[in-house]
Amino acid sequence: MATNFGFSISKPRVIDVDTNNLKKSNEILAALPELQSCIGCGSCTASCTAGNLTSYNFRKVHTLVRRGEYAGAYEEMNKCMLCGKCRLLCPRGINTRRVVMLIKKCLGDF
Amino acid sequence: MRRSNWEDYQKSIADDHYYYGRSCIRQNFFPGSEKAFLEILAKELGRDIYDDPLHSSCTGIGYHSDIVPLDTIMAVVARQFALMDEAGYENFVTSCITSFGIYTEILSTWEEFPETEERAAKTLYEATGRKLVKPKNMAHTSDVIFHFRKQIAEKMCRPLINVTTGEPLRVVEHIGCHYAKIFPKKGIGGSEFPYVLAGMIESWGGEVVDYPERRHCCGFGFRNYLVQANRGYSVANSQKKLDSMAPYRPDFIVCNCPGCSMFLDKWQYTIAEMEGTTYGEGGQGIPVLTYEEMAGLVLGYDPWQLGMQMHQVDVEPLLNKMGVQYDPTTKYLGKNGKYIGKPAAAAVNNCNDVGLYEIKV
Amino acid sequence: MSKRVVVVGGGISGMQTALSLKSLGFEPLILEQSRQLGGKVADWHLLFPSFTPAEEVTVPLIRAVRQNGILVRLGCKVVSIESRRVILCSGERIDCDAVVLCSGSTLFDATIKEEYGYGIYDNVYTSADIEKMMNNECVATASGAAPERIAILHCVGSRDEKVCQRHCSKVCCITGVKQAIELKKLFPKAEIFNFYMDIRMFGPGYEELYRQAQIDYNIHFVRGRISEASPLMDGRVQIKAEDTLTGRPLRMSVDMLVLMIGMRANDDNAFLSSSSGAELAPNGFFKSRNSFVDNVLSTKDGIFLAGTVSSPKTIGQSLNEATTVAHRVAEYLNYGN
Amino acid sequence: MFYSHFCIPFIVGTVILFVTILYRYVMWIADLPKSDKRLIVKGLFTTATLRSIWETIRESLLHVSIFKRNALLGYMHCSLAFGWFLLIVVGWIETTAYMGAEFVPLQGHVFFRYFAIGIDNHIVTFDHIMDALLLFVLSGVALAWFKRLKSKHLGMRKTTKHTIGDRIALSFLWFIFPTRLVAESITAAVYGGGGFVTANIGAALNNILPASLLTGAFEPIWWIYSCALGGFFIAMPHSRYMHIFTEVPLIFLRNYRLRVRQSQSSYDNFQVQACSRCGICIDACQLQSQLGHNNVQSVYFLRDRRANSLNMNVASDCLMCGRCADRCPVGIDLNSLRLNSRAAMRNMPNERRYNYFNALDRSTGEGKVGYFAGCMTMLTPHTLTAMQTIFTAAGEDVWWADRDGGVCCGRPLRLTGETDSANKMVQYNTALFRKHGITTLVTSCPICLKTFREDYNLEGIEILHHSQYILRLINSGKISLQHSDNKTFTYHDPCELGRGNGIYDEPRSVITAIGTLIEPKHHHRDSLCCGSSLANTVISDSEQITISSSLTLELEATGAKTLVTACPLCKKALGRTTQQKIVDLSEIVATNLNTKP
Repeated sequence: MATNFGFSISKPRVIDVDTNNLKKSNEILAALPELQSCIGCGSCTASCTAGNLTSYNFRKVHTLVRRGEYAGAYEEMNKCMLCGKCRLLCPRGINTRRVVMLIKKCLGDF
Repeated sequence: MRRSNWEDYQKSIADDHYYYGRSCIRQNFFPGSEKAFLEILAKELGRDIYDDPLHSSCTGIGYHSDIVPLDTIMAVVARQFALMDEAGYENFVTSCITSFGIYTEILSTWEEFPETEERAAKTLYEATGRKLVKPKNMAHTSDVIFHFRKQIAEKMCRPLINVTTGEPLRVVEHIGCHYAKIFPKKGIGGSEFPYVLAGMIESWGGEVVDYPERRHCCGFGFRNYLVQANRGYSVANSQKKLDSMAPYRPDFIVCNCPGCSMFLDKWQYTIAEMEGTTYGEGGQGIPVLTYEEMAGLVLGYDPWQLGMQMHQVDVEPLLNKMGVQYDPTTKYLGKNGKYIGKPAAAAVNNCNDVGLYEIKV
Repeated sequence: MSKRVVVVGGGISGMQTALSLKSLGFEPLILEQSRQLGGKVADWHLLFPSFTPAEEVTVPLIRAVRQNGILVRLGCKVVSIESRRVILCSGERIDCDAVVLCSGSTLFDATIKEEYGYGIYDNVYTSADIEKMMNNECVATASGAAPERIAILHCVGSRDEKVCQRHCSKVCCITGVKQAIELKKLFPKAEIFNFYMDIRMFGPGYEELYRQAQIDYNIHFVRGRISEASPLMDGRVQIKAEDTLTGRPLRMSVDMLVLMIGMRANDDNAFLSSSSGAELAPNGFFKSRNSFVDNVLSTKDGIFLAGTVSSPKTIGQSLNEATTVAHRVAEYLNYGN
Repeated sequence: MFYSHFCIPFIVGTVILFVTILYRYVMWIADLPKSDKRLIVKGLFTTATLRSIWETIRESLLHVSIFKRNALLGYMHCSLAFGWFLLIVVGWIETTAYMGAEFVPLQGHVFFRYFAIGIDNHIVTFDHIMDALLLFVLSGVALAWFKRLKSKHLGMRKTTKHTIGDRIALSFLWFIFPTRLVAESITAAVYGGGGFVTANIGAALNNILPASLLTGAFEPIWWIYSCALGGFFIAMPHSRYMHIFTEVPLIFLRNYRLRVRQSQSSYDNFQVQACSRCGICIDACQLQSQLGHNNVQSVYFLRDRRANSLNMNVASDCLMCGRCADRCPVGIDLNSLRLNSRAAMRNMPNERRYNYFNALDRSTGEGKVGYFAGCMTMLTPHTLTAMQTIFTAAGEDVWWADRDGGVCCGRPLRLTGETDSANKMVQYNTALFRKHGITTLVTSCPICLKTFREDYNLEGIEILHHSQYILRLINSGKISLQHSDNKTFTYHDPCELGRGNGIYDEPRSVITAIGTLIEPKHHHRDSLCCGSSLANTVISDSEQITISSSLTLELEATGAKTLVTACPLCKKALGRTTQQKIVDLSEIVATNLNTKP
């Protein structure tokens, strides 16, 4: 088995909502329903202190988490310095720092 | 499924006098199919079809792989059309979906941008002294079979029915992307619900299986297959389709594109070898047929004459279901009775292990 | 004798136009091609953003039309409009002093977007279907079960070059939000996903409703247009889209797929335009003389426009135009000539 | 002679109380970190001990701090604590006066009236004094009852809620003094004697009730009194009344310079248990007054922490504005305790985090003065340009640490409890400051300032808030400002700058150098929080606005033309709720600079 043909079969990039386990995502949304109101404007990411230094994209990561894509989300959230600039800019008034902490909590930390 | 909407997409298909354009992939991997097509048309249906030894590859693979420039391929296509005219035909039928896409694309380009047609005609004349005459009718060979599906049904001796259960065979149809996804109006049934193969299956007693990834590409993708590093992406596409159709337990897959037939067939072997996944009943793979092979079987042709021994996935389980009489000992014998060699044993060509095919030269 | 104004169409715009004309002393005549008054609003269940029952709009208007003795002719299809004359399909000619076109628009035929499988797969519905189901109190999947996951697709037949509907139908975004909330109320356990290209919440209370849908009803909004729907063995529908905000393709199976169909121009507009000389806009709707002070005037004198005949509009906007058009007709008939 | 069976409950209670408390204190002290123990030993024979004694009298007995805040509440606490203390002391003197040097067991002092029945040479003065003291204490009990019913009349919007331990102890406590009054009165009725209160009540009882009843009630009422005392003593260590004793060692330890640490330590026990639940912190809390959040204030935080039932929500729902800590009569280090609670819940050591700091240096410019704008200042670019103008006017060479984006100071993470992560930022920034050889570090952000001062080891680098720095430039003549009385300003003290860093006067001096300063209703140590504090991760956006609005109303009510603050976060928060011009201190300086000749 596993003959080597000099390439490997690509894994799908699709977000499969059917097979993703949405339990943690639902927990996060239940704890902070306002997260659903994100309109993807990107203010948070544009202003992000960590995003200025790395590829960290808060908007994208929390959106993926909401879809049940948890892989790597915890590690990404650990790049955040919780400085709170994003919260000052969010046009939907989302408590972004709480989002970071919730995701860290549900996906690994404390 | 209520598929009546295919009727919105009708196209005119010439009734007789065809100029035949062969397919690079089909004639190499499924040579029996092209032969069967010519036979069905000439002998069964009594139509005039001309198989011109002068015509060449359309160079579509090169074009889609960014090797052949647009002007070059236009000149090549112009030459095919000139040959057709010289042979006295005006209905062009092509065996290859890539070619079909190329011809429709170029004809459409010439229509939208007449200066490109002028340029192609000029190049053709300067290079070969030939004169460009565009075909009156352009069709894919599957369109032609679709056109005659009822006549074929009348002559049918083996409908697409499981002889043991009496149930219709469950058939997955796969349409080549370039058949209707580029110009939906140029394909029977359009791009979303193409009817060209489904029509044949329904006319011949089978049941079409719709499944979620029906529209998905087989993964050939030209560049994606040709470059080894990208090949995993190519396989992944076939895998996605196979994974999606597997729960529907199809008896076989039928394609109108030679590339798709090849990849859906051969990638089953690759997936089995690389990941150990096999599809179909008992993990014997899902046989992949060309529509010519399907028509040939329906008309009672010998499977080995149809070239079905060239498949990666063994077709015997399907032949058994259909009640096709075949001689296992002649599977790997060529036209002149000479042993043509056989594939090494693999999960998807299980019939090989039986030892029936140990041919003495 | 007071002047006769023919009002083509007996929907809410037509009725309000006739009422306003009557109060200004004219003699309006409503020509309605169907067998009843009320137009499309009559088929609707609750209206955005206040969840007001649609009959609270239609019933008082119909009653007022009757009480004011306005002439109504049902089952009358207008085939031609000439100057001061309307010709019906029966061949009958009706002379008049002015014509107000209130013939509305047509709901986009979702079967044209065949990739969504409307009319092919059982569990694909349009927004209009959902309203009917709501009216009949029988919202359920084709098998009669309560849906557990619903996808709502915005912009079906709007802003889509592929079906030659380049315009925005204006009301579908908020309808998508409204129906999502209604469905969530009916099926609290269902997950609801709205797939959108843009969310256009232009009206008062719309943005608030949108936020409410997100925060209070936990409706998921995914920015990305569904590219195709396919059937699953159990009759459910698998949909594919790109979650453009994450740049990843997304796939899910749903119990119901609801298509927010847009408004397109009536096919009749073509011959009504050619016979009358009132021009059409490129999208097939009647062209207003301008978008500002003369927006209820067609490009032809004596022919006026109100409601969605000139572009997609909300009920409120249509009714406002109906009131306005009566005054412009009065101006025209009293001083214009 | 000083024994009767009814004394048993009291004796048992007393023994249990002292054993329990002694055991606890010994354990807590034994568990103290070594460095803390050394501090105690070092401090023991210094004036700190004397200061502690004086403070104990002032605070633990007289409750001077509460008196200052609220006289009635102060009187309540004072009457109970000091009154009881005097009862014990005077009672002891009384016994001594009767018995001389003879040993009298504890119950002999406490129940002296009982045992004094047979004693000759009655000293009436003591009876009167003791009655007066009892009355004093009873007035406190009455106030306490009254406070339960109507806390508003004691100047408090809210009063504290009780735990079960509290309820039991409280019930006993409320019984103690009334039963003592009744017991002594009945004793007076049956056996005569008593002071001006008990004697009169005794006489009255004699008139109303039959003598047999009084005689029969005599022994039981002393039992009840003893039981109340014993019960209270047993319940006390498990109730909030543990504070009565704990406040005393806390005062000593604090004066020996013990401090609450980043992570929890044994010293926290003294802090946590010293809370008397007076509820003053509730009144100070804007989350209570503006948002109606109950159950999260310091008193409840300490209650939950004491009971080991603290949850993340209570720990997190605090602005850490410091208004409660500033008012706390016991001087409990509330913010630090809350921080180390959060750290206990959230801190996650993870070496791989923030490895993107490696070799990062986006700083620009060169100079001995380093300017660290802070993340938030990036959102108030007027402050940045104003600082640039000021630096240029003063002719200072400045090294800009983070103009093109830098690493956060770490305070926000520390505020949420992620101490280890915060320390990564401390290490990074410290190394950066050292690398560029600055000697002065100026920041516009009080949040950064706080952590630079408290958590960074920046020896050799002077750390200044820009208000301090600007004042220096003015005083040294490096810049001069145009003054006009017509320019009116009001100033909002940012929490982290004022209560957090004790900087009140410098910003005001800068403002008065430009124009007239009108103070808002709450100012200096009493100033309000803007509501956007990074310390709170619970309240919503609209709640932040509610808090901010109440503050801007006060600022606008001053009638000043310009609202000034000295924190980018406060500026952002206030800007949301005011139509008036809100500026950073640096901006008014930059716009009012005298151009140099």
